[in-house]
Amino acid sequence: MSSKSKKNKTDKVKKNQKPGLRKAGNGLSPWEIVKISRHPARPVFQDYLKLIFYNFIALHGDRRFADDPAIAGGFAKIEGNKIIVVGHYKGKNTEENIERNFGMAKPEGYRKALRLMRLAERFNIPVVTIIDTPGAFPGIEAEERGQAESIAKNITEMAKIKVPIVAVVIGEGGSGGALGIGVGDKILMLSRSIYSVISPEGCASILWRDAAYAPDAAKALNLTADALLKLDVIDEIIEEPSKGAHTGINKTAENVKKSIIKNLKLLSNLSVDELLENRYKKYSNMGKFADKKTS
Amino acid sequence: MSSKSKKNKTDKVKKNQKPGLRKAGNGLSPWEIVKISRHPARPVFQDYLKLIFYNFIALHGDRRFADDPAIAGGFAKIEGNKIIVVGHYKGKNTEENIERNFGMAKPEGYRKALRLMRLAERFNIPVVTIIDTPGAFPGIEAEERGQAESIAKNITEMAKIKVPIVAVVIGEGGSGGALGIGVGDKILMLSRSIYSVISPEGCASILWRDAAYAPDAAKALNLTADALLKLDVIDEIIEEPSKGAHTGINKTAENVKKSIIKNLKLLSNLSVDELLENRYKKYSNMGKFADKKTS
Amino acid sequence: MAWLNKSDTEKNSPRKSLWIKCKKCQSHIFENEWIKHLNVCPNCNFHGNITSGERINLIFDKNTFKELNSNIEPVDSLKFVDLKGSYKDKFEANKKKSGLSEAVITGYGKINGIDVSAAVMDFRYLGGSLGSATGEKILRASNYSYENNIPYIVFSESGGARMQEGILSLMQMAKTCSGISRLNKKNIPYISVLANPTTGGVTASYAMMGDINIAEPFAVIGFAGRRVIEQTISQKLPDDFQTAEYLLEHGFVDAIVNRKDLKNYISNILSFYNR
Amino acid sequence: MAWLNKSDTEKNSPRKSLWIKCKKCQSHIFENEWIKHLNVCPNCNFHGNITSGERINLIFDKNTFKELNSNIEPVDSLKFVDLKGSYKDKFEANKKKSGLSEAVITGYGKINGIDVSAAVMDFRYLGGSLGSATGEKILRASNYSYENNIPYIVFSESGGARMQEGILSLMQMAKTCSGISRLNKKNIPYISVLANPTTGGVTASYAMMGDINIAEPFAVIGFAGRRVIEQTISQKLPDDFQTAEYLLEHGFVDAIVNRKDLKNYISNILSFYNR
Ligand SMILES: [Zn+2]
Ligand SMILES: [Zn+2]
Repeated sequence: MSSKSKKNKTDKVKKNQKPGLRKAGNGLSPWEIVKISRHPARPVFQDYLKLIFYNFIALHGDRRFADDPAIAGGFAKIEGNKIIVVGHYKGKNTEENIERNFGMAKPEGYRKALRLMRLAERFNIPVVTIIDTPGAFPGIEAEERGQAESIAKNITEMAKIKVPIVAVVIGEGGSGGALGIGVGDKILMLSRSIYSVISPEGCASILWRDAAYAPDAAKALNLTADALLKLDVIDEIIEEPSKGAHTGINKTAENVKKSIIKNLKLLSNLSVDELLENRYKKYSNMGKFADKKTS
Repeated sequence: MSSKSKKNKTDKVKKNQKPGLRKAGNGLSPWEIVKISRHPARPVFQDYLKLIFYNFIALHGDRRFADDPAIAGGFAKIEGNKIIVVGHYKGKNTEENIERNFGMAKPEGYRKALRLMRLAERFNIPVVTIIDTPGAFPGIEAEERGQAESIAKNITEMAKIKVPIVAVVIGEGGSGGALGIGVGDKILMLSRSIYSVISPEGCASILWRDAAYAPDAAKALNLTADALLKLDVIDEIIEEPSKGAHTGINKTAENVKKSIIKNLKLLSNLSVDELLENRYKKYSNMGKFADKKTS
Repeated sequence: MAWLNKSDTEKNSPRKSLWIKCKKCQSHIFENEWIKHLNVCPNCNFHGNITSGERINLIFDKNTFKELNSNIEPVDSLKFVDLKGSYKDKFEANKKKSGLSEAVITGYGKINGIDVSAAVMDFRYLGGSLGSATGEKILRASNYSYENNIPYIVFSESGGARMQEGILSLMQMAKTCSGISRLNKKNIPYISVLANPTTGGVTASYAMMGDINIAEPFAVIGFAGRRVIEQTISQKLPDDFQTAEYLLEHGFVDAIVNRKDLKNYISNILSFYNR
Repeated sequence: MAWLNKSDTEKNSPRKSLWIKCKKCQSHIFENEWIKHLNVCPNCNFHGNITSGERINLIFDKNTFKELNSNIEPVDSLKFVDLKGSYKDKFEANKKKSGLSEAVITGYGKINGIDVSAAVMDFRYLGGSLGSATGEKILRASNYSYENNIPYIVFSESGGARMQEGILSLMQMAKTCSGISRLNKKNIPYISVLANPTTGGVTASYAMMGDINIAEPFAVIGFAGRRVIEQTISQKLPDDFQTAEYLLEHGFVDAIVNRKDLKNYISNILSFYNR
């Protein structure tokens, strides 16, 4: 079932998405895409909250320690569909960014996200997550309150959430901080967004011993949407203008909306058992390795 | 089923426990019993850990914030039975008491307790809780990390734990701080222990406007084991020496052990559905009220 | 509106006065103005107590609320007597004064057309304290949700457990939560609304267990009493300690909602329930 | 024992030396003494790395451990090249040097007579990093537990996700945790043992998800790297930051257990499993 739908997806991609996919890589280096994904004018979660979601009811708190402003979420509607939406919340300017910690969540943020996803289960409505973070916050208080535990817990629990989960990478998909709300049935990505195990700068400073090699690292890491689609990590690329979503916000938002709706519809046909079985199969198939016995 | 077993229990109590029950109240005022329940030499959880439990493996932490030394717990055996034991951990002297916060738990203590009870579910072994606390810790950090939430959560979740829970009040059963680990299928109480909605001093200072009226409040509150048995709040009184457990520690521990074993056996005959249904019925029957329509 | 005199105005202000003194900003508000604003201070937005009847009128569609279990009343099972007399005398006097037979009204009704079961606490009756009859009514109300598969809402306004019932009042925490536990298992939404004050055993049981917790502005919400904590730490607590705003910051309530917006806020949330 | 030279002794100490310098207390320990103490410093109890083979010998009953899926090996699917060359060259060199084909050995065996499935990480191979083949083996090992209803144990010793596999290494966090999630649903116990170091994506996935988390003394366990955090806060971190002892205090590990006691500790816990 999973492999069949995977095949369907791949076919569809080949038919419909290839041009966009090619355009995505066309003329832009991975490093240029990194820069677009971080562009200060790039639309962030609250832009989409205005443009494609409505009736948003923000819910707060992890019921344990705090309400983390770096992650927002609550009930919302999208084209008539009732959902829970949860996402990283970058600011639109320096002041907001400081308040929102640049979208870098602490454990309480991940725990709030999980609470809201369980609320979606209670209300029997799907979850849409919006990913846009440089990474989980690397600070003392985050470590001491269990940054690792909170991400691990979310990844483990998201595998069991009994409603559809659609994750959309709209900007920076920064490592574990992104994955902490990123275990979905469908992973969608804007064509100028990135998703990576480590920032290009971080990778460069370790493997090249100099952060200035970030462009090389960006290339090596395969962090662009088209690279990730080829690796079977994401399910669909959402078109945005060649120079970035900020040069065509409304059109981009419309594309994001269409893609979310399309995928919610696909998932709504599944029983809970099929949904969870497919989700398990999706993640159990992640990665490329050699089987020396059979090869 | 529940009412039948309740009847059986009451019959048994009438037959076997009445003498002890009478002795418990005999010659001692509630206030004297309060003082015995708090006697500095009174055996505490760690004494029972030595005397009746063995193979104790202490487990730590709430996986969220801290390990609260005011609550201890882990795997243990009692007369061949594998269990998870969780209890308030008073110190044996001032130094230990300061370290253990006098057995006054913070939210992380209740959350650890809940984690361990869920572990009992995973391992399919019963839970024994040992209650001995002046109350939940009334401090800023406890409030700010959700003392109320942590107790409420435990009470709610204990109603669902799919293994038998036996709670034993060995000293002070202090209000919500006791109840936070006290929602059991069977509630046992040492004859010189207390269990109360508020400390006699607290009650006196509110209703008598003077804490010196604590002895009056102690009487009014019906906080002794024999009063609580009559109110159908506890299931069994465990005998201890008239002057208190500290005057006969080994014998008291032996009685506690026997009572725990007896009740674990009773509960082990139930299916999970029966167990949870009985537990629900037990708590749904708590309290005395008038039904003006029917009376 | 005699109760206003006790709960929301200075006790020593003469009854004949048509002015209400706001507990928070100390402004004197003309009584009509105060009532027109749903007992909310027009100056500082402090939300004063409202009666269960007023709350029901405010939240439920006209003539849809049907009370259940009004026949459940307290008994003085401990024959509790303190300095001021017996518990029995006290609750009978409270009944006379407030016209209520318990600190909670329970029943079912419609909120913008959505069926719910609800419990509405009333601070006038023994400070909204949780006794056996209170707990029984609250459990029955959650069971009504359970049996009819409709959402459950509790409006809390309570000083906590009712001491005069001793341990029986403490056990109501477990009793009411065993009802919430059943709703959880059946995935029936439960919304808890916390008004000023919600403290002690009520906060440490059903009031904090909402799938969604909503607080009214400036409501005091906490477990241990302010004085008890100040004794423990031997210092004064900050002003905002245990307020709705403090709880929002610390992650325990989802939203702070003005009374006038509460009905639509709740029905908006319930409109997302998809079963 | 060539690997000791790399991972537990100063790199610039000459190989011919029979002395091991303890990373923690800097004592020079005679190599035989060090090995006799299971690579634990007899002076300060610092627990150095041990190989997966040594770990297996230490934990499993003699000749009971049977390796599975040793045929799963990495591929350089990204054709990743950094300053020092290709990923392919790197893992092939690591294989040659360590004799391992991945950073984890998986299989099943008996611990004091109790059947378990296990994954044992090995720091020698690419710093115990989590790549696709690592993740595949770890998932298969948890599935072996799932299918045979026996407890699952992972011994972690890892620098985190394997950058050279890019996003695929990140996805191994979700992959391995999807296995843990299935064990949870079936109520099969999972014990995680965290040795020095366990960091990054390994900590933020299966290593932190044990029903019981056990750490070795002084093990460094954390998510973000020490240097990254120091850059963020522009100050030095305390010495005990991200140690096993720190994690115990903050509630993330159940116990710190000396290597010599680990086998019995684990089998004691498993003896409580009652299904
Ligand atoms: Zn005012
Ligand atoms: Zn040393």
